[in-house]
Amino acid sequence: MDYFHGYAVVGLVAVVGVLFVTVAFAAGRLLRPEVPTPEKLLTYECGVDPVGEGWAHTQIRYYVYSYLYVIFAVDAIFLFPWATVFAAPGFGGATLVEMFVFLGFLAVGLLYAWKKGVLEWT
Amino acid sequence: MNPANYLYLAALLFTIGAAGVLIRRNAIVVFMCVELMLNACNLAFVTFSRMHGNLDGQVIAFFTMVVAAAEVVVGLAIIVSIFRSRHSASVDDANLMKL
Amino acid sequence: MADSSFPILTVTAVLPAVGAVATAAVPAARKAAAKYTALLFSLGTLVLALVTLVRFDPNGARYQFTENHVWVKNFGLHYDLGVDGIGAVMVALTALLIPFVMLAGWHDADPLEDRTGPNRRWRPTQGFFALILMVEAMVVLSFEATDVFLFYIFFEAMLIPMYFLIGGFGDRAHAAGEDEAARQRSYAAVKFLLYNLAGGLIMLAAVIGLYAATAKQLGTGTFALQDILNARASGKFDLATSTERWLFLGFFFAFAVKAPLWPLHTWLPNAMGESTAPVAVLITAVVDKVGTFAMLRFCLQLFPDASKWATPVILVLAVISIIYGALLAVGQRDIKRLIAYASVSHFGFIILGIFAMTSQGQSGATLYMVNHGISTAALMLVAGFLISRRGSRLIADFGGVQKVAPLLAGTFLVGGLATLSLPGLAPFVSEFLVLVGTFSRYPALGIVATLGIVLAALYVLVLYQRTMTGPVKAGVEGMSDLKARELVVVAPLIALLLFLGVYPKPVADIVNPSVQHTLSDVNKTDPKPALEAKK
Amino acid sequence: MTALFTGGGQLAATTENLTFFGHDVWWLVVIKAVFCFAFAVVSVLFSIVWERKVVAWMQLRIGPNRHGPWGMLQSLADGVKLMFKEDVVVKRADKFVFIIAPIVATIPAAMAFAVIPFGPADNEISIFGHRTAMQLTDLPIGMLYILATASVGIYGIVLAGWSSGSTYPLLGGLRASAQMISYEIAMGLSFAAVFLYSGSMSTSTIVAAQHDRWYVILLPVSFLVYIATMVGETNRAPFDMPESEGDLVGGFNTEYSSIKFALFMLAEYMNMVTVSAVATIMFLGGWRAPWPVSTFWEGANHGWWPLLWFVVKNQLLMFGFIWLRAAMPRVRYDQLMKLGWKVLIPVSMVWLMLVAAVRAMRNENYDFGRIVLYIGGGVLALLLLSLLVDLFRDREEKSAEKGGPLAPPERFDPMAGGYPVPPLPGQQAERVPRRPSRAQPQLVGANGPSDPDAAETEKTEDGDA
Amino acid sequence: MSASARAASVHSLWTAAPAADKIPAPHIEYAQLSPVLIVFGVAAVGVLVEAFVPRRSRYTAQVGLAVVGLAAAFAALIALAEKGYGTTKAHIAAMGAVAVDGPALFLQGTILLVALVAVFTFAERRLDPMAHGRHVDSFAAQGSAVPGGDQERAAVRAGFTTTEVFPLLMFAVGGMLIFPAANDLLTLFVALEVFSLPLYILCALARRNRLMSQEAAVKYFLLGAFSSAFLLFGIALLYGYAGTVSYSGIASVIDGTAKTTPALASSTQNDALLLIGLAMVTVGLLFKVGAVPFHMWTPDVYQGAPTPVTGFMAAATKVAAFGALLRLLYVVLPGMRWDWRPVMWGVAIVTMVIGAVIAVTQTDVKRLLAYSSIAHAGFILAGVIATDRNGVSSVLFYLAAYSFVTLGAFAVVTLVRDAGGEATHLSRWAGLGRRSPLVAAVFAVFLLAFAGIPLTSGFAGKFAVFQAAAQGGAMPLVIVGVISSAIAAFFYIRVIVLMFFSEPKADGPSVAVPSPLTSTAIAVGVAVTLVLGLAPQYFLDLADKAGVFVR
Repeated sequence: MDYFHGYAVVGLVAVVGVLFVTVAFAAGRLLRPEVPTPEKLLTYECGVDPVGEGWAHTQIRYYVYSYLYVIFAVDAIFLFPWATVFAAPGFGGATLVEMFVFLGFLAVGLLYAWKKGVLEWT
Repeated sequence: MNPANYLYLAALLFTIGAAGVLIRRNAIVVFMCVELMLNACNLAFVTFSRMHGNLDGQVIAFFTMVVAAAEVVVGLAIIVSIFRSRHSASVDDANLMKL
Repeated sequence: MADSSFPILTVTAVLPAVGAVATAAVPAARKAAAKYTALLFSLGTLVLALVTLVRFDPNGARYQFTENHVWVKNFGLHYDLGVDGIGAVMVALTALLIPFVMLAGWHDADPLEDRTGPNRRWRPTQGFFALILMVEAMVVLSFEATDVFLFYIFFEAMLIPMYFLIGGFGDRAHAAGEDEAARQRSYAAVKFLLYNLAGGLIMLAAVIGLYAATAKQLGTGTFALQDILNARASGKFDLATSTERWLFLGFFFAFAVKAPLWPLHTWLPNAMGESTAPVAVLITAVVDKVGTFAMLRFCLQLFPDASKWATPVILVLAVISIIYGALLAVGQRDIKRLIAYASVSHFGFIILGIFAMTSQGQSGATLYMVNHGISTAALMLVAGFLISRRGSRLIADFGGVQKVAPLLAGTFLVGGLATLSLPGLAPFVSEFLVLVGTFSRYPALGIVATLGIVLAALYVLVLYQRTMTGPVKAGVEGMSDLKARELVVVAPLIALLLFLGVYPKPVADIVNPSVQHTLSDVNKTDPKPALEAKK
Repeated sequence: MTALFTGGGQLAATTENLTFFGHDVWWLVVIKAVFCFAFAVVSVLFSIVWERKVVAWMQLRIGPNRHGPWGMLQSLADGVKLMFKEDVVVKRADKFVFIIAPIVATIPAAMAFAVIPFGPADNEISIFGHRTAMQLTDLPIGMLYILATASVGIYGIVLAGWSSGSTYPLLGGLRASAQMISYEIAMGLSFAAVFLYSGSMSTSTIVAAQHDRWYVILLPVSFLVYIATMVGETNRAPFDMPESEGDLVGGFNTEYSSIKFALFMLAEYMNMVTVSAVATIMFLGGWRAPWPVSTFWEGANHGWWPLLWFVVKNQLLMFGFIWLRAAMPRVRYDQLMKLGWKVLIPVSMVWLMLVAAVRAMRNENYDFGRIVLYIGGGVLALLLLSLLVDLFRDREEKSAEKGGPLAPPERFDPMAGGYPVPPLPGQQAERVPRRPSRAQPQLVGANGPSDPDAAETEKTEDGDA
Repeated sequence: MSASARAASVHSLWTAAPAADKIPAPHIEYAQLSPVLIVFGVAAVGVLVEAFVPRRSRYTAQVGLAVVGLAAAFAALIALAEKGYGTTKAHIAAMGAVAVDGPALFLQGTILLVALVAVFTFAERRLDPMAHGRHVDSFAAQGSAVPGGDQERAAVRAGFTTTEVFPLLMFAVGGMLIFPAANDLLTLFVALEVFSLPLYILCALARRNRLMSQEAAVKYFLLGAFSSAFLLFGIALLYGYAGTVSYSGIASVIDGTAKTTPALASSTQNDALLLIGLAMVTVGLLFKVGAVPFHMWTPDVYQGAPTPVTGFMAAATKVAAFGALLRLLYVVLPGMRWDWRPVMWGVAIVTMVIGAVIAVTQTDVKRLLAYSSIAHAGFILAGVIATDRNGVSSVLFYLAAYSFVTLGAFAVVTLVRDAGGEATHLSRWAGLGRRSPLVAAVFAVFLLAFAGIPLTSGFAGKFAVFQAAAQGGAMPLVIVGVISSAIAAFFYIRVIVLMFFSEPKADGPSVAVPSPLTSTAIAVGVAVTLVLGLAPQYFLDLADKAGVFVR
């Protein structure tokens, strides 16, 4: 079978999706009214005029969590292939222990973050 | 589908990234350009691995992703810290040590 | 002599080094103790050197008291010591001069400022004497080394203490004030260092080249002079002409800088001018001799053909520096610089003698090294006393000294006469030999060189006449005559000058065989008298 | 190294046999693709009504009952209504991203269905005389593909929040991203446990591997973790902070209206369907008939029947969603993060190690491996529950003991922040010093200054006077 | 790529393989990797200590842990060497990922010792004035706090210290241990990042001049990431050329001794892949080495980073990077010698000259040392170019000698302080020799060693590499090197002049009295300088024995 076939089919679904969206947008454009007023075009802040930047209320926490995520997400890169082939004959305790060591490192990282209070929201 | 095309794309991306590093002034953007370069490398790796029919390239791509991730964490941490202390991420403002 | 298992050469070299450490270790407050320690060690060294000289057998093996150990195998570096006649004499000269230098500079390094304040731990006296001893150790080692690399190491290492001596200690009174003096001092020191360092590093390149060559031809690279000479004698080692010439140039450049040969001499006047008289003596009478000595021992022996190839140029340069030095000496207004230029001219003579490639020339040159050492020492030290009394180095500031300080004037005169090599004083013999040696092969150059003597007479006598005779200048009256310490310094030197002047044989006997050896290395023989040469 | 990796080369696809995919004729493929998309959309339309109905019943209301029988066309009507709404793009918005965001959110949500097996991977059914499988296609890395599309969907939300150039959407977007990334880790770990047993990432193979026992029995903890994470991933109650109308008006879609808003709704429900489908495939045996049925009825797993089982399971999970929404209050964001990072991730990590260990033992032919697995599983399940319980308790006591930011200051400041405020619980309003009533002036004289209390009163009086 | 090849590759790529075949489980010789493993283990434990040990006892725990760990790793290393892994039993371990051979062991030993000394300088707490009654080290109280902000003040008041530096150091050391031993390009790259990332962070942690140090970190990071991207792309191209990333594999493909597959036949047709890839990889390594024209980061980073970190970086990074460079050039590319040697010649010459010349104009001690380190990189490159066993051993020796001198020099720099922390501007050093002759003398010794004055380790090393270069037929290189070291000597001497021959300023800096820690570091530096200068024989033999790469 062709290497690309599976993905071609997937692409087909995407195409269908695109079609759907376009149709929807087209229909909407045809049907909906267009009466813009300055008030409408204001961003919504509970009725009062918006003040300041949108970034006003963001904190550094989000960065920290994203850092953590990046580290933990990539472990999947190694975890999934390992998990897939692990059951196959030939892989004994050694690979198991090695993967445990790997997870152990991640766990150490998590513990450190935990103890440092990074995981405490607020 | 000729794999060489992917190589051309990789080279192009890499060049764009390098150019960006050299001409952009915002540390974050520069850093994104670096990431672009790394991903260009990944593309090249995977393509080559397909051309040679062994998996080394793909595995290396994995490792590259991990390294890139670690780099992102460290780099963003540093950049954010300097941004907080001087409210600017422009590499031109970092000039305390020009003599 | 080789029979004695006692490593006298090593001890001779190590003793001053130990002395240096000991001196440096003396607490800051105990200046006198430091001085005496240093003096003691230098005297001990002198004794050892004399023993070496006495027990040296002129008709014995070429190198005696040899010690051979491998130091760093991978570099082909051996700890090979050994002295031929020339070496023995030079070691003796060094060991002889150091005590006088110390005595002369007895108070030069006494700290001015009180011992409180931030500079509490600054201990110039200890430093001064320790450094002098350090220099002595290095110089002695480089006279004794029979391994090219070993020699190079000490040849280079010598610079550091020398540099500190020049830059760290200067005349008390300076026309332009203390800061200016310091500035000029460090300028002179840096100039000294850079010239010699550049020379040395060029030599390093040559040394490495030599190693590569030996490694290529002998399998294992070596620096042992003896091995190389034997290898060449047995034909196993034969440098390509171009290589040999490059290497020769590399070596000679370093030595020419050290023994200031025109046009590489310019550091000498600064160095001698800015440093105190004893240090100046150290430079010109001791350290620079290493350069000329190394020409004899290494340039000629390692690269005979290249030496012959280069001889004409070198001779011309030598003559130029004779005349040039003398001329500038005539023009000087500063006593020390005058003596410096005089030395430049004298070194011209020495190099002339060495490269004349005749036995008279070379033994003359060797003698010249000794005599010049002694005479310059005498003159310079006395000049030093003079200057420290008047607080100025300008000839114009002196006049009629002989009326107020006859003794000082007298010794100054003797030193000066020695410098212009008056018959009856030591330098005359050597200079005569050099000229004879030169005439027998290069008459023209000989004639030109003779002009040097005339000029020498000129600058010495003019100097004496301006400073010592005539009406007593303001500032000179009330100048005290030589003190006991100073007499102790000067008298022996003058005695030595007289003695060697009338009876140079003992030194000549020791030197001549070695000179013959050297010549045979260069496989040159003294030219036959003209008549037979025609046939 | 080369040796190792090429060795791994044969490993890249272990046991799955996907050769029968991709042999369909083109129009069949097209039909299937359209079906996948249609399935997604239809089940969305259905489940919206379904949700509103169920919630209504749970709240003793009737719910939508106007459009169509039992109001079954309600959501369709909503869609049409949204079509007619004006589409506002606010001034501060970044136009391009603002428009692209809902599309980015929608299409990937639909794409996930490409690899969902509705039936066994055999030529089971016949369409217009062509026998084919009830699955569009399958990839050796099918699950990764699903994860990938899901995370691409997140971009839609984040971009929507960012491009609106307004505070609430931005906060919503940030919360959404933070929450989704936090829960994705645990999700991945629970997947890994499944892969350990299936030995493959292809959806069809995973289902096929559950022929004798569903993984929900084998891997209960993973199942629980996945259920938790899937709710978090889809921003559904009780984890619907990103669009909590309580504090952020509408969350990331505050500024959206008309068709774009409709697309977001569509995407959200599609995601629900997708994650339910994934749960079905990974833990509930996919298209397989449930246990009692499968015992006595052979044909249950053949023909068109699997589609039925699949849809049923799927909708049951959807019901779970709805139930959660109706039953549970919205958790605080810190609790949400805490659950994700301090409970789900550690638990699933430990669980994964346990499973791997047992698996290894089984490879070494230890027969008690399974027992260990059951025991460990039970233990861990309990552990998880207990953690969930005290998760909400220790928060309070912590804030109580070491006076966290929530603890009220000891002194009560009646004008805190410049406005008159009532005392918080645990605070004591100070007694406003008053002049004692004139009725008892002699009292002061009577017990005189000896009475400290009285003295106190006097002092305060003097202080005031 | 022929159809059959494609089919084959496709098959191996992702179609089903018979499940029956036995999988070659990776087999790793843990015993032979023990030094690295110990270091990483200790690093992880350090993180745990950071998490669980109460604040007041962290410092002690961390320092003890680091010292013990490094010592243990070194012991393990010695054990390996004793077993003959350096010479007779040298081989490739861990599925071809890591080489256990002479150069690797030698360099790893050097790195470990350097790190041990560096730990001492990291742990120094007597130099800074006590903050709120507590001794503080030279690292920021709290790296995340905004400089000068309330948070930082609070952290200082609370006496926080960033004891994370020790685990970070250990991680960096671990990466450096792998770097010179890496035997395939992937390991090379990973190791590079593993030791770079902690360094980036360490650079940003200075207690004084935090803005400067953050800048240094950003510059270092951006440029470092840039260069490692180049390295990676180079690796990709080499892989594309050879179809493998293992050194020996690539080498055999270059020699043409590898068995040719159709893919290989097509990819080896054009050398562009090979040459460009080689160039890019070399660029990446030269950047770490700090060779011109990839040296721009050096002065800024050296100046901005906390001085102990600078010392560690300057010493250990060079060792590791040169080790990797050597292995790459000697194991992978001997067949390419005639292609890379001319380039290396150019780089070496430019590096020596520019490093020396620019250094003359510097007015800050740390920048001065930075440029001098650039110049030294040039000298070492001269030895690298020799491409024979002599070259390897000479470079090894030079690295060992140089690293300790550098460490000691920077340790001395930490001592000279005034109100604003370290007084690194040269003018402040005027007359130091009068105030505290000992410190000045020690620094002078280091400078002389840098300048390569005989009887110091610098001379021995310089002689070794130049001799190797000369024997390799690179005499011009030697001459350039000699000249530029003359230039370099000038500015070293200038500092000495400043210290000894100029009157001390009234408001001059004071020399802090260090704790035994820094004293030890400096003493070790002096000792190594003199020992390697006076009696280098043993170490030369060691380096010579170690001078063979396993392939």
